[in-house]
Amino acid sequence: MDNLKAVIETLIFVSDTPITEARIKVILQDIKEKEISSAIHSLIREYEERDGGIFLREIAGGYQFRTGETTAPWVQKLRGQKPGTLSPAAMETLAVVAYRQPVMKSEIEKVRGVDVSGSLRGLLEKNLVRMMGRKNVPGRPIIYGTTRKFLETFGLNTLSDLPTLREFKELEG
Amino acid sequence: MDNLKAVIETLIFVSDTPITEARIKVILQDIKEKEISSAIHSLIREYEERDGGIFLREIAGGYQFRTGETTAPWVQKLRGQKPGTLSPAAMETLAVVAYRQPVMKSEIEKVRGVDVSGSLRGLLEKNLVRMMGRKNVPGRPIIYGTTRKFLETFGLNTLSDLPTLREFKELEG
Amino acid sequence: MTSTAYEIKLDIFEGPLDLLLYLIKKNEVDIYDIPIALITRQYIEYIDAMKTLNLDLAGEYLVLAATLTHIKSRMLLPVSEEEDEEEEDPREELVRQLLEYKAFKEAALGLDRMKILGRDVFGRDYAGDEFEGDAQTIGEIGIFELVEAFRRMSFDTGQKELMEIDIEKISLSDRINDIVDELEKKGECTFTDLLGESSNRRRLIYTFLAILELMKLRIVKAYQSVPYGTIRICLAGE
Repeated sequence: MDNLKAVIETLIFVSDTPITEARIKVILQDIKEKEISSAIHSLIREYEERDGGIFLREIAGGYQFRTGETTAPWVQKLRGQKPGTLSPAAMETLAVVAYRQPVMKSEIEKVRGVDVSGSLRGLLEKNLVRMMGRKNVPGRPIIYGTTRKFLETFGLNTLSDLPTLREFKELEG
Repeated sequence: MDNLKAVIETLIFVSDTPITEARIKVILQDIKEKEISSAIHSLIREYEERDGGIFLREIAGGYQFRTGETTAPWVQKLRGQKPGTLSPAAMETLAVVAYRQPVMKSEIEKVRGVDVSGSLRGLLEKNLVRMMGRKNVPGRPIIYGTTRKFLETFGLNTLSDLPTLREFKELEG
Repeated sequence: MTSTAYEIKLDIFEGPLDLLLYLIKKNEVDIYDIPIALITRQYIEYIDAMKTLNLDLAGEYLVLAATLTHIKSRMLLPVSEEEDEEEEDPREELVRQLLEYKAFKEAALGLDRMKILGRDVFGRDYAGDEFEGDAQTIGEIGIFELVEAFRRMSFDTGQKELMEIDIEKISLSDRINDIVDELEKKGECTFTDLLGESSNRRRLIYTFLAILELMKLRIVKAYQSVPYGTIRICLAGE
């Protein structure tokens, strides 16, 4: 395929969620994984060097076109709305879920020292947090974890891309 | 503005419909129309010369990024494989089946207050719901329940991983 | 939350631990060696001021006040000479809790500094009908959406019975589903087959109830060739 890069660029562009290499491979049956991977990375570099308004990013295990950060104020002006942000309480609850998952509600409350029902519910509704199942202890409490949308929202490829919990490591050491 | 082209590219990229020069002008107040116009045409040329998967096109009096024609067959293939989602109506019917099984159609309709033939057929086709048998009452109505695929789709191990309404209410704090 | 004035004041802190961290920072004291008398006094002064504005939310703050007071009293006890070094510092557990909270508070700020989609970076906006999905496959759906759908209905219709779904009912549905699965696969099973090898009391009861329910619904039929003989179960069919 002589226009492999163009085809891959198109597939990434028309996907509404980050598209994985595996997914691209299924569509481009005859092309070797290595070729696909190298074409994608060549595209990423191209957009990086070009340094325009759009960049190809690795998100939630897939690839997606995203705008750069410097142009954000104009997008907000275009949309005419302030971006919906999370409250500090919601952000703290989200941080505990992200780093401690799978985690029970009672564990989050122990860390934060407050009732987290409201913030947890808000995060579930925003689909940043999900119920993962139940813990096999008496009462079988529900355990929570983050979603794919969490990775997409925070621009992470995998959970291991989360910055390390520095202070806490000192304590355990 | 030294990154004018990047800003314009961003604005075109994030718009869900073709964006007009007039609209861009409103957002970039201080920039002259001529500068905007020349930046757009320089971008069009750039994407044309690059000859990749995406092009900047003049559509319906505005500008929009579009994929090129040669890659169309792969886009078709991608779209055909895109996983579907459930409508709110289907989700409600599925919820009644999940929590109330084994359940008759008339019982689902009593809860939902509407005819559920359509959503039930859809759920059967998607193999999320199955016919379990017939109830031994006049008319021998069909009884419905969820499938293994239902568990897989929602990431559940067993049905008892479903949150109970009591647990759900706890989240309201 | 009833008092607006209180809300505004509380907005500064995300909870009692946050307030405590603030006091430690304000007094420029070492978190590993908290001057407990001073901090306790300031903490109580602070929640007293808050209490006059609202009694409701102070609950969690009061628990920590009690903990601090307790630690203070333990600190005043003379340390026994012999076991000097073995003695646990009464502040230890609190310090641990504070450090843990501090770590997550910083992690939360770290998350907030990331390039958040819709705030700092943007993707393409997708017109709704642009892509029609494949009818046969379905992506992973969050369980929350399903429960939300169920809850929505129970409020819409105001049906009380809907609210009474509990774990027992769902466990029974589980067994019913498993048995139908098994019968679809094998055609016919014995009661013992369905009980499985590692059968406990609970499983036995649910299996029994599930079979009764399935028989009542005429989904399965049970046969016994001789009295006290093996019970065979199969799907009733059309």
